Amino acid sequence: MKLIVAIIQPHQLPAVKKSLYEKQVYKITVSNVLGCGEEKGYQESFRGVQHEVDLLKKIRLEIAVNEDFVEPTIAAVVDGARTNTVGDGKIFIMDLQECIRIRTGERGNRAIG
Amino acid sequence: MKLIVAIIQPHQLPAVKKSLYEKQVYKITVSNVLGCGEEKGYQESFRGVQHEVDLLKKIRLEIAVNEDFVEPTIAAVVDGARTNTVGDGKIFIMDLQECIRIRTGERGNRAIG
Amino acid sequence: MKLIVAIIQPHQLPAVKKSLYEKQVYKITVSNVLGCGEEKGYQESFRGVQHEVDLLKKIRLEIAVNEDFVEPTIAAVVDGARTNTVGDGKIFIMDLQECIRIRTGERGNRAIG
Amino acid sequence: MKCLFFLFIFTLIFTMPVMAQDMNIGSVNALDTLWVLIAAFLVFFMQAGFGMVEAGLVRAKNAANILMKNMLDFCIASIGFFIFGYALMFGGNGALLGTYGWFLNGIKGPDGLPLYAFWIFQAAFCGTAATIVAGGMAERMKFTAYLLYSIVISAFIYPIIGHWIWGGGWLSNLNFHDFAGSTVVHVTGGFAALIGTILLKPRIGKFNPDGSPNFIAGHSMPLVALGVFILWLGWFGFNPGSTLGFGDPELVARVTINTNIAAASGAIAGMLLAWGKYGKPDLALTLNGALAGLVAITAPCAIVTPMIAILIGIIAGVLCIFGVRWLDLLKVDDPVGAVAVHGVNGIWGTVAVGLFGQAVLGAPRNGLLFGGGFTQLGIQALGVVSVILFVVGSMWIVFKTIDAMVGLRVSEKEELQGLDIGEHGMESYSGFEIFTTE
Amino acid sequence: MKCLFFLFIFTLIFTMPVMAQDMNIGSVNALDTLWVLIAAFLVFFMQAGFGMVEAGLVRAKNAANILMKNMLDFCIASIGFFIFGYALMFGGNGALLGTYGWFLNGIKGPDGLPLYAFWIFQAAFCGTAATIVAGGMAERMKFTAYLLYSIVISAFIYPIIGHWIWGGGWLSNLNFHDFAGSTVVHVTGGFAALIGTILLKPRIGKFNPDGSPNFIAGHSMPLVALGVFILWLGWFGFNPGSTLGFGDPELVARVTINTNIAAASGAIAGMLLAWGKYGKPDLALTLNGALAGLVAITAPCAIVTPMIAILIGIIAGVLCIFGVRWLDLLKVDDPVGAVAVHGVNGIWGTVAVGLFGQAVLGAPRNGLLFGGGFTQLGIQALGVVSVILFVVGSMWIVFKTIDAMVGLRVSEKEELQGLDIGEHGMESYSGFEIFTTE
Amino acid sequence: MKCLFFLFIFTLIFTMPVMAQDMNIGSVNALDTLWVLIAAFLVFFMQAGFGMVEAGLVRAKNAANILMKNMLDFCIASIGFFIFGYALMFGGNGALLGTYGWFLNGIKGPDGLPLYAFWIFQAAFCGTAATIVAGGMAERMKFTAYLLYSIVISAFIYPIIGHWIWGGGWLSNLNFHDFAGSTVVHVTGGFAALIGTILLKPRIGKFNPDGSPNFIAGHSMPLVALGVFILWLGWFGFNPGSTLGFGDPELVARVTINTNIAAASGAIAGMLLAWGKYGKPDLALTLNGALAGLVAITAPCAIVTPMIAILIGIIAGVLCIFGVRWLDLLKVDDPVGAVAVHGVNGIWGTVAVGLFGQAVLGAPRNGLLFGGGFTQLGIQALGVVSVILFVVGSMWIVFKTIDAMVGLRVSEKEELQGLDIGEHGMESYSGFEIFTTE
Ligand SMILES: Nc1ncnc2c1ncn2[C@@H]1O[C@H](COP(=O)(O)OP(=O)(O)O)[C@@H](O)[C@H]1O
Ligand SMILES: Nc1ncnc2c1ncn2[C@@H]1O[C@H](COP(=O)(O)OP(=O)(O)O)[C@@H](O)[C@H]1O
Ligand SMILES: Nc1ncnc2c1ncn2[C@@H]1O[C@H](COP(=O)(O)OP(=O)(O)O)[C@@H](O)[C@H]1O
Repeated sequence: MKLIVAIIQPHQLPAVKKSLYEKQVYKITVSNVLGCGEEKGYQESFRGVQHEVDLLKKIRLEIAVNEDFVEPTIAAVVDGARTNTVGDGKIFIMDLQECIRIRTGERGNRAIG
Repeated sequence: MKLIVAIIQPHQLPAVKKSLYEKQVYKITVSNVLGCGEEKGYQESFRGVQHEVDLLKKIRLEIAVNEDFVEPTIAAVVDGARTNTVGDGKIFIMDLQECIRIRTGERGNRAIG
Repeated sequence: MKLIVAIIQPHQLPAVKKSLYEKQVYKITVSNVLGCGEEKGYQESFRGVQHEVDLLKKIRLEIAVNEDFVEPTIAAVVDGARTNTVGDGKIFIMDLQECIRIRTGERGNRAIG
Repeated sequence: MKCLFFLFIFTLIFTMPVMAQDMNIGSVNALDTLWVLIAAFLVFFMQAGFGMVEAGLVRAKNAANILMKNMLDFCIASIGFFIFGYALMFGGNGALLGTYGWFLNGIKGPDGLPLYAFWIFQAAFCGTAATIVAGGMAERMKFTAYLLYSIVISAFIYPIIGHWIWGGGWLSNLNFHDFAGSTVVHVTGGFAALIGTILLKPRIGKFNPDGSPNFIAGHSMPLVALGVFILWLGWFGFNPGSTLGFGDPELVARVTINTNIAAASGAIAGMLLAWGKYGKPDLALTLNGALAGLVAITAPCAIVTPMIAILIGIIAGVLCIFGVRWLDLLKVDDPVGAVAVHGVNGIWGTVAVGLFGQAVLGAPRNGLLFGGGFTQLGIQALGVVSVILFVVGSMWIVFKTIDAMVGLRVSEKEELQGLDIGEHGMESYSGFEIFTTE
Repeated sequence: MKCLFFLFIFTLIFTMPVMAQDMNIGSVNALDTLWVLIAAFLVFFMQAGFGMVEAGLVRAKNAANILMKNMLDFCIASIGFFIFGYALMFGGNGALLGTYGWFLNGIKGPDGLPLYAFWIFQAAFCGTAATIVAGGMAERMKFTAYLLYSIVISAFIYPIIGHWIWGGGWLSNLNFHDFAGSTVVHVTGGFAALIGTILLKPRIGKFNPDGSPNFIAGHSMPLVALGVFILWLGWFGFNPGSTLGFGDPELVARVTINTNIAAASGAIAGMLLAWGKYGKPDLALTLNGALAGLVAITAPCAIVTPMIAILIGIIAGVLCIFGVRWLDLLKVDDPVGAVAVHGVNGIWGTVAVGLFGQAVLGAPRNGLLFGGGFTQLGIQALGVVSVILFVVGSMWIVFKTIDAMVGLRVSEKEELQGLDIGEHGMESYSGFEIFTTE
Repeated sequence: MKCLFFLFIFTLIFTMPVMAQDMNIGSVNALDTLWVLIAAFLVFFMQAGFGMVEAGLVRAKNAANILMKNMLDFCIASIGFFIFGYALMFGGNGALLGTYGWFLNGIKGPDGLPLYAFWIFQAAFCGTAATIVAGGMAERMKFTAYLLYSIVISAFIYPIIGHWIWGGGWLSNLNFHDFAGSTVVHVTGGFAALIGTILLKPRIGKFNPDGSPNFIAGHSMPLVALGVFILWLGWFGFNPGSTLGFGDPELVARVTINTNIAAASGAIAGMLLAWGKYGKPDLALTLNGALAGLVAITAPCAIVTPMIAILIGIIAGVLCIFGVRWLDLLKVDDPVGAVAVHGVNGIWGTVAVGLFGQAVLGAPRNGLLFGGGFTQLGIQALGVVSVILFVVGSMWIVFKTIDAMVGLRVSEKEELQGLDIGEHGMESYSGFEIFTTE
């Protein structure tokens, strides 16, 4: 099992959800993050004081999948999130040692989906 | 060392905290997430336009523990979070390679608690 | 590759960012979390009802780096975040199996930075 | 609900020719009318104040619901008080209720005021009484149940009590003195809220198994503070406007200073007491203290001096803090303090007339502390007790009936998720991340 | 913009000696002046109401931008209506426009009112017409474009229409009746918003490829509710103040009750209809319903009875809900319902005069349903159609010109990021975590 | 604090019989009284405006604290101005201070107004002066220190300055002209804020080691905008109400138009200048510009023409933007711009009387630019300098004393965590996720 963490542009979330659904990946966890990467920030000013904002709004997806779903999931995220502009985001993949469904106590592959 | 990530129903947090304390797990990190799983979403409407909400409010717990604490922690989370209804949540377990206490620079098992 | 997750005091974020930049770590993902650790909470009261707040505001940093950047990154975070008071935070290190840049599809070490 | 509407339209077409002739009755005083209209506008604006206070004191997930209730109860009061309420309140001198003037047909306003000007002032009061209850029953009462309740209180219950005291009914014949409505408006609203909140039971998670209350904080202090400022402003219409004219500028000025100074004293007293009791000056309780002062001065505002107003305000602030505490101890869950502010201090203000009233300032007779003996105090007590009994009794029946018809309380799931989503399918703060663990 | 300023300063120094002599013309009535001033204050306060409603109904990322637009359009209206607008509106009896009184020089107020008091009342109306458009074009219109638009509408377009109807122009000679501005203010604002929002095109993501509308929720329901309460309050200046004096207290009282009761009926009707259509009572649509009732009663408020006001309000609430729906079907994106509330119901209110007006209450002649035949109805229809044609035509030119000069719409990137950052380099809610996926 | 209360209660019982006789002195004018009362209500409502502006401009973690300060300073002003303030301000014609009328005992109002009506108007002004300071010292001043400061300024400092200028003191004998309080209220408040914020030192993180200012954004622009609209509304009571009657409707109307048009010009000028200087039109600075225009027109509003009001407003907007900048350069940390808005423009408005005043409009003599020479200008300068010296001197002592007694500033830990938690044990926005890195 793997845990796939993706950082994407907020406005690509609907597209990413759609392409994940098409690949039968239905279970995801989403959170709000701020990211600093290659993308250029912008200037804010308040009462005349300037400020360079370099932490930009991003969406973080967490998707736990079985091995055979890893590549389809990656493909789906890339598909939905890619606009070919700086700031499109990253995908990180980690090993997931165990997964437990709280409701039933099931573990492992059967618990993930 | 393991990193335990649990996604639970927001209103179960007090119960989960309580059962973790009972198992002497005091250190946790909590965040707000939105989850899409088996649980059914709900309809929103705004000025006559309908909208299906499938990202539901969830709480994400992150708990770093030593090996011998893994099972008690899992048990505590399940204990506190389980209501036997769809949407109770998931627990994910990953390997934690290193842990550092910023204040002292301590590393490893001694740093975790 | 490693994924470094650090939990720090919110008001140390500017210092941490600065010391990371000095070590040429430019890409980070930041989120808002609540932490419960050794640090003492505080009392709130509302309309005469008391309440002990033990989940304190913290910032969570996620930094994916290549192996040779691990120690410099840790050092930078510790450097920026340390005030020698309880609540300074923790750093967790996990193995990162894969990293993909969505824009280009690049993978691995080249995608990370 | 739909038939009510058709009823309107029908009656409307039927009565059209009649209506046109009602205009231009008698001679009216321009300055008095202007004053009453402006006062009515200010009292109307109190709806915004209540809306903001109550919305701010509930959790974010229930804010739209309470605002919707606030808006609708005023709308319903406007219609209900037009069709039934005014007639019940001012239609003749029956001891118990008025009997003519339905749809404002065949009835006049008081001397010197156009009927419609007097009506809008009274209708705004009626809306105030109705809206007090929204707060006490917040975060768990069904929206349809609330609409039904609103119709009943504004078209029937409030006007009947109003008739007793201001419309020529039995209490006004006894010289019961309630200048601007400590009893008529606030005791009525406060006790309707009390019986309602008892019947509804506490919110999920409000009380621990051991009976101790839990911390459920309001979601926006700026809204609460804004609401209190708006209410305070509105009270400058509520009390001074209750002179119903500007013939005696001294009187209006006295009412105004008393209103202001009682509010200030209530806030200060409430703050200091809460500070002493709980270790810190609590914004919500301080603001409740200001409102408590305002409620308490409402009955006696015309017939006491500013020094007495300060005293009344201080006691009001203190009573309010204790009231909030008592309810917690009794395990009655009143999320915004409607009972402590309006119920308890409505009583206190009414009783204060019997203690501090001065005949030289226009009281029916001197109060106990000005050598007038127990007579007025007794009348005041009789009045307030009668109103409480009537409100509690009638509202108990009303709420029980509504409960049987449509249910009073939302489901547990809906309560957890929030009434905004459950009742209205929307969020109050779309896009904002809100951390909620109840 | 800078030259405009220097123009001011120059004219100022030039005209200084003249100005001082303008004071103290004729005899004025104190009570009437006081009434008009207070009404003007209330109408001014409607700016806050519009600001809150519109800010609450847009997404958090565009809130500061819309507030800035609201604030600035009133400022610009204040200056523009001072320099040009008042003269165009009230400078003589030309059929099409006024011709003297620039900078309020050499012109008088109406009988009994100081010029400056009358001016502030009219200027507040002018600001209202201007600000309606901000909402309809929200979340994508460039700030500079909005400033330019504001100058044109408040200094030229609105005053010309005002002249036709209230300033002695051709429509007022035909006895077109628009007591407080259903046409002058609301049709003008509503149709300027309509043409503007059509030219701007919908917001990114508002319509799916298949043409169905998407859900884009407003970010703060408490602000919307507060705004509606403030607007309702302001309408007590808008309509009753349009008596321009207090000589007939009965009239003022009638206008007041009608205003209130139409708003209440509009809200209830809107709520019930939305409930029926969409399954839940929608706060935003209910509030729109209240505003629709207010807009509709604005023209006929003086010349109908309260029963008719209820009927007008109910129909307004219904029209508003359908209006919102129609625009969605037509793929016109009006984020706050400016067209449905002000445009549609401005027409309805104007037409209602021709249906329900009663000569005995002061209408030029009886309406259709009171046996007056089609005459007044025809005049009302002529008036409202003329105004719509003029507004749509002139504003089309204005918006096209602005588009050519500075561009009407912000870039796609800016729209996604939010106009607060793009246009003003700031966030409305600094520090708050806001989840946005559009 | 408790003994103060017992003092009240004691005095109260002691003076009871006396008070009742004070009523019904002389003949009063109803219309004037009505006007002054309504104006007082509007000025009272400015507290809400200040509360919203200041709360919106600070960070979310300090919002409840500043609202609590706003609420309490008005409450304290109500009591303090009742016991001491009114007597010091209006108790006789001493050059420096009034000497009788404690507890409003044995003193009258001005001709034609009930004492209590005049008092409430004056008390609302007093509260305004007090509340200005909350903003300048925001986000770090201890709550208890603020309470002590409030007592002193509203019971003593403000009334003494008021006496000099409006109460028959030495400046009024010199014909110093400050129609509605540019100096009395705004210079007093603004300079008390200046000395306070200097003594407090800047907020943690406001200035970098190199002295450059850091970005600390306010947390809610909608609250700020709402607050400015409310303040603008309130100013229609502040300035026009300062006629203290409605005998001269032309005068009231002139004051009103000038107030409005100066605010509009200030906002436009502020916006354009900020746009030019910083690249984008800044909402907070634009709103500050509007307030600056209002503050500046406060002294000369009665004695200039609207053209001059525009000029005064433009200069005010410009001065405000520069004022904000200057303070940043001087490393004085004034979170809401209290000094730039009230202090700087209070001076400007006062001086403007000496430049643009016209005797024909009621100025003591023509100003410099109307051929009156330097006399009035000199008097105005003398007045404003004296007040500044007195305020700075006395407040320096007051703040130093308070610092020694209870400490002026909260601990560093509390400042980081926020004063809402530290001082009041609560959060303003319970449940909202707020990202804060200071
Ligand atoms: N090495 C990293 N560690 C943590 N987060 C990262 C890393 N690289 C990128 N990110 C996250 O991904 C987001 C997009 O990255 P960016 O480099 O701007 O995209 P791209 O390289 O595709 O143009 C960043 O804002 C940040 O949140
Ligand atoms: N495979 C997964 N990857 C990421 N998050 C998941 C996954 N499965 C479940 N979750 C998270 O857990 C929450 C609860 O899951 P759900 O399937 O509804 O619970 P259950 O299976 O216990 O009924 C989801 O809302 C989602 O946030
Ligand atoms: N074992 C752990 N699991 C998850 N989060 C932890 C753990 N230990 C610490 N944290 C996080 O780090 C924060 C700081 O920890 P704390 O123990 O108070 O610091 P320190 O030990 O440096 O004084 C906590 O608030 C919590 O968010």
